[in-house]
Amino acid sequence: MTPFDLVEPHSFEETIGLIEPDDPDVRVIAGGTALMLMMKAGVFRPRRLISMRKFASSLSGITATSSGELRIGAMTPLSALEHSPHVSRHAPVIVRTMRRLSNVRVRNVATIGGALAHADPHMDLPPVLIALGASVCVVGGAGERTIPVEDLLTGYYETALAKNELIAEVRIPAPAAARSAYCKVTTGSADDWPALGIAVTLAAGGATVKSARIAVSAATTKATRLTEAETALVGSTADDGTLKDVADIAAEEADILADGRGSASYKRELLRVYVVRAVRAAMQASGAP
Amino acid sequence: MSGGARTINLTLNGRPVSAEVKPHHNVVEMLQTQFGLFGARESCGQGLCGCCTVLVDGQPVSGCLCLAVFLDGADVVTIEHLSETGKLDPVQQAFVECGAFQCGYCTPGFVLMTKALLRQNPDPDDEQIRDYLAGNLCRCAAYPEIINAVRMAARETKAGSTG
Amino acid sequence: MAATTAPDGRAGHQVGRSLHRLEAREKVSGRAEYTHLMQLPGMLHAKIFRSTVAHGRIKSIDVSGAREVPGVYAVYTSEDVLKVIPDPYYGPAFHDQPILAVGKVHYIGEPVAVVLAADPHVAEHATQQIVAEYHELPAVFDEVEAAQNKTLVHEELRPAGTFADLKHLKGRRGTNIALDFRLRRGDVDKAFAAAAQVFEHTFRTQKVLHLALEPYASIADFRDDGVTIYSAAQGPSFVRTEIARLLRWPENRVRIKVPYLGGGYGGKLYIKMEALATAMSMLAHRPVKVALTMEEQFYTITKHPATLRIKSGIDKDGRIIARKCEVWWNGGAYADIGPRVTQKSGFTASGPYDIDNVAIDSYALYTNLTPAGALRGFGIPQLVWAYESHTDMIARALKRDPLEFRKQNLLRNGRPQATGTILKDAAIEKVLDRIADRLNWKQPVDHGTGTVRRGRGLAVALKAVISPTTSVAIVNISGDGSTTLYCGTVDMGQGSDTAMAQIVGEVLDMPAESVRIVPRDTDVTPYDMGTLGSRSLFHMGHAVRLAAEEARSKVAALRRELGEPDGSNAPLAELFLKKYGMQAGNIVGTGTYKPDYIPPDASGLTTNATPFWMVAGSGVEIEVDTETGHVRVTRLINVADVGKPINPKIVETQLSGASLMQLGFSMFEKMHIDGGQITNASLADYKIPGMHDVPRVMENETVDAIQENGPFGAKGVGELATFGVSPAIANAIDDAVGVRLTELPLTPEAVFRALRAKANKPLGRE
Amino acid sequence: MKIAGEITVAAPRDAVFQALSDAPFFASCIEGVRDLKAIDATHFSAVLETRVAYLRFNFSANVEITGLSPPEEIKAKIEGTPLGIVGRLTAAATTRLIEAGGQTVIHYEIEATLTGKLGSMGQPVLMAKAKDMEKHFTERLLAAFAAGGPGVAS
Repeated sequence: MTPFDLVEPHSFEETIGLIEPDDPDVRVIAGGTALMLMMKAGVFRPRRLISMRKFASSLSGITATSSGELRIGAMTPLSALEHSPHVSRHAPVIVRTMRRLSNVRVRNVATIGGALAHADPHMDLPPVLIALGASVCVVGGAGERTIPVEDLLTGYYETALAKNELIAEVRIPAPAAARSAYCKVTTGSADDWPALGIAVTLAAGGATVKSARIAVSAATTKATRLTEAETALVGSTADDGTLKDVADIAAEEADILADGRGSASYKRELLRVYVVRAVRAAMQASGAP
Repeated sequence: MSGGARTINLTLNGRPVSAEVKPHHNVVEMLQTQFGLFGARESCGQGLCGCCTVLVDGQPVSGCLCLAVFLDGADVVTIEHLSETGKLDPVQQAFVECGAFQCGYCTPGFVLMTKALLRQNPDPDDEQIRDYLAGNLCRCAAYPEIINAVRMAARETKAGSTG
Repeated sequence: MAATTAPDGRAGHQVGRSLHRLEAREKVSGRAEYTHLMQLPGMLHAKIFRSTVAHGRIKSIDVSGAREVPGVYAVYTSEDVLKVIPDPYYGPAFHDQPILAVGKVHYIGEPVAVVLAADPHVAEHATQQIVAEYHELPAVFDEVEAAQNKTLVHEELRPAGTFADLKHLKGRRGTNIALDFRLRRGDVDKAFAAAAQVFEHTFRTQKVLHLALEPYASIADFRDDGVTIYSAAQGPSFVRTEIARLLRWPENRVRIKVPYLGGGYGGKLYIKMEALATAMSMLAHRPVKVALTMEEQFYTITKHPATLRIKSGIDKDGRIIARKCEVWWNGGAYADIGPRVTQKSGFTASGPYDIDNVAIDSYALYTNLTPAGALRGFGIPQLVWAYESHTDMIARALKRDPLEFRKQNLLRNGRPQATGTILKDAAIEKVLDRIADRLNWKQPVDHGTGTVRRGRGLAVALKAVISPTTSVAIVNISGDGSTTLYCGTVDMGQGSDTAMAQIVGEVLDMPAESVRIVPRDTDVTPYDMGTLGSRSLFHMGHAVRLAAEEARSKVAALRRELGEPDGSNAPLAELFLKKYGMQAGNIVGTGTYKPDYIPPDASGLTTNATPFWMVAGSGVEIEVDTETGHVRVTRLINVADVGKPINPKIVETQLSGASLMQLGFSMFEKMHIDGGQITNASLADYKIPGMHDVPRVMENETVDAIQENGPFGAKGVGELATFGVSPAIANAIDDAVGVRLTELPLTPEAVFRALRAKANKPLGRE
Repeated sequence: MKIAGEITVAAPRDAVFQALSDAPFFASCIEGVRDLKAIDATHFSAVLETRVAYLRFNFSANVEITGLSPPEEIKAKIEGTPLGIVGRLTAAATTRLIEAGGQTVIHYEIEATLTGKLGSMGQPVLMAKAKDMEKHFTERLLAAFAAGGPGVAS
């Protein structure tokens, strides 16, 4: 790696002040796992890194509001989500997802805010958060704003964050009887990055699907909601006929890219199959982590 | 000045130490060049193989992806600590008994991961063992023997703590 | 330590003990030494600037940008290398590979220039500042296309003449064919004409990587009177010979020291980083370390991709009466050991079957890709993939039980193999029977209904060991009776140190744990041809046995000289004390082993192709998700004939590990190549098997057998369980869902496409 | 990697050919091209700056028009070297123009090879980037013609 300067401010505000929006070679580092990969590969050679480590504790932690909304500090390591009773109670799909998300060491270091800002389309958490209707609370030079996760992610490694904006918190709304599932589909080894990720959150009234959120990732350049497929599902009982339509619509709707993990046509077939499996898994989700 | 060295203080294998590190140095480099500890070693360089595993404040971390400066104030344990008394740790002993390695390059990582797993979950089932160790790779593929070793270590650790 | 001696002073049998690896303690405590981790005082780090074109003339290399980087010690290109090594080409079969590219580059990733610096970060940064210009030439990547010689990789081929088994290689011009091996037995054309049915299939294998977790590394410390090279090398003796040749020095001025290897699998054979490190140390007058990154391993050496066409004629009784095999081996830009892969695997390309008429044509080809070499099987896994898939396809087409069809045609001891060499001590049928028993073959399979279908498959294989090769060992008993073994076999995880110690212990009646193995150092350890091809236990095992036996006779002579009564069991230390009046002296035994071998004639025939036959097979049970093509291997059975195992526990781990490595090569490992560029050169994108990929049920078995001419009835193990895995799985997929895959790897997409093609709904290529 | 597609422009073929064979106009349709210099009638050099989030890649590129068959076909060869990282981008592009009832259909096919570090690890993201650039190119081209043709637009 090329040498760089490192500054370690003591507050969020100080950090934002240190960002130089016109200099892309100055960058904020949170857990650092993703950024280290870029630096080691030599594709990113920063002049200066601004570490958030010194005040990480003030920005980490998981709380649940009385209504059941989860509020997760941006610097919370993924492993904390994995072991949190709040997450286990209000968003057990996250705990289930964690088991096969990267590995223990990365989960110990990578933060939820850093992971979202990295915006790698292969990551498992973004589609799950989109399906859960999560949003991020962003702080920057222009003040505070809230962005739904589905709007935060704009492309491969690209986000809607302004250069001097940082994610401060992730909010996951109250579940309201929602059922969720995430399917990670690998085509290489079991611990490979997914060729396809698909997350589903449903609210059912009796046997009828009241609302649905479906998000696809990995096969697309960003984690993306499949709104047409959602519409097809809502109001149905998720019967075989409906699910076949949902599968076809999802396969049509998603903008799928080929890569080393599969051709676009194959990944489209995977999506067709797994959107059904994910909906069925969500219908049966017990709420256990 | 850009990239200048700085002094960090940490607890390394139970002893307070300080180290001169530059911001771009990772933990593996620091351990090797400043402390002569070679048990954590860089292989894939991407946090995927686990050869560089160290325990930071009790939690396993990929040393190749962690900047050394971030260890300022941390409690760090490397593989060398486990047999510092001259006696193998029960996890190490179980790896020997089960023949849970061939070339040995990945072994320190697997041993430290097992150590962390058993601290968190003293009685893991096979699926929990696999999940926890799925991020460590062994090209000699001694995986079946490693699972046996973790089971044995769990038994021995429990026996050791209760009796 | 569990080492014990009985009250009568006897240690008892050491051979057959499931002893823990002798170096186990060092490895679990992180203290075992590996070259990649070694440091010498004053050492410089070398970082390599690599070619970005697949084939081209070098127009210019501008290193000024790199030289300006603060902290850079020097930047060198082949111009500098030529000043110290005028003929800088090396290779075990052909002297074709330059230390740094001279005039031309032949593949993307080929070393072109080197930056030296005390700080590896500085050296790495500086390599990025080098700019080379090339005049691009047409490149060829496919082995079958290369055989047409329309695009030539090298203008001239220069054979090395180093190895006894490769003396026949010839210098050539105007061809990409480094070697063509030809075998003709009987009259295939006539037999095909007479056959009731003829089957022909073509198979392909992909480019895969050794991916040792310790990447390639060498450190050279060059002085005027000699050079010491620390290296992760599987063949220190060859490295010494080759470096001495490059330097035009006698061998005794070249010293190769080899610590433990963090995996080898055939990759760390011959010259890898040693010549480059030596040249750099010569130029810099400092010790120089060349330690690659994981990514750089993809630009160093790989397994051979191959295209295999195989044709069989069957008579009305179901006997295979003719077989014709054509194999094209994609050797990449430099031959490395490709010619040996081509020839030695050529011997058994027709499989473990008794076929009177055989024709084999095997071609080693140059292409503009990363060079290919030995990888756990010397080409055999590729061949078995083809012939055991082909055999299964014929059985199914004939509506014969695949097991029965194999048994009808199996080669049995006492019968001539394709080369004409009589099969001996090869438990092919026993291996096959044990796999079938374990699979409960007589019971029909429940293929299942719905979207998950089950199937089973098996495969069995035969390999001739590389021959003729030589091993030398020294056993040294010290004045206190403690014993040291000097042998050049490199322990890279296969447990050879432990097995050799057991052989010494067996002969000298001492606990194996008490035998010290001297670390590999060519100043100390005698010649060995190399740790490769499952040859060590047999060849070095014999050399060690002979050395220990010589020491034992010398001990017996000493007893007689000292007037000890017959059958005396006085401890060795007492003998030395009696002889020298103090704890002093040595008894040294040496052993040299080289088996007989008769080179093949012009028709590829010989009555002595190999000192022993290697036999193994695999059986699998699988599940196929018919909606996605995912295949799950639920049970993997490996059965092998290892003769009489020296260390049963280590043998089992070798079988298990080899089969899991091959499972990766079978199911998903593949180097993706675009325009000659490897596009997945990292562990993030090139996946190897992990914990979750291990089949839930794994069984490993060695059949009751003995290798009559082996040391204590034993023979080699390391490669065995790679042989049958790929075809067993493809055969099981056919069994489960009725589709046949002829190309590796067996990815979910490949299975899915085959299922869709079978259903007449082919999937688009988009 | 292969990139292929087609763009339909509401303009006669001659005008489209004229525009596409005008290097400054062509370059203006590609995001991130600067410092275009004509070396001679068929050789050009330029700097291409590509951004992916906070990552920047600068290529010094040479373009050679290897075939010009008015008004049907333009062939070009592109060679680029990334700055500060070892690598090489080579591409052969073929553009064919087909008349379709007063409109012109532009068929393009680019066979590109990216070698070195970016080629070994960055293909998926750069492939996604190429798709973006393709979209961007189409937009600019169509916008130029919608505004009355390249000459008017500038």
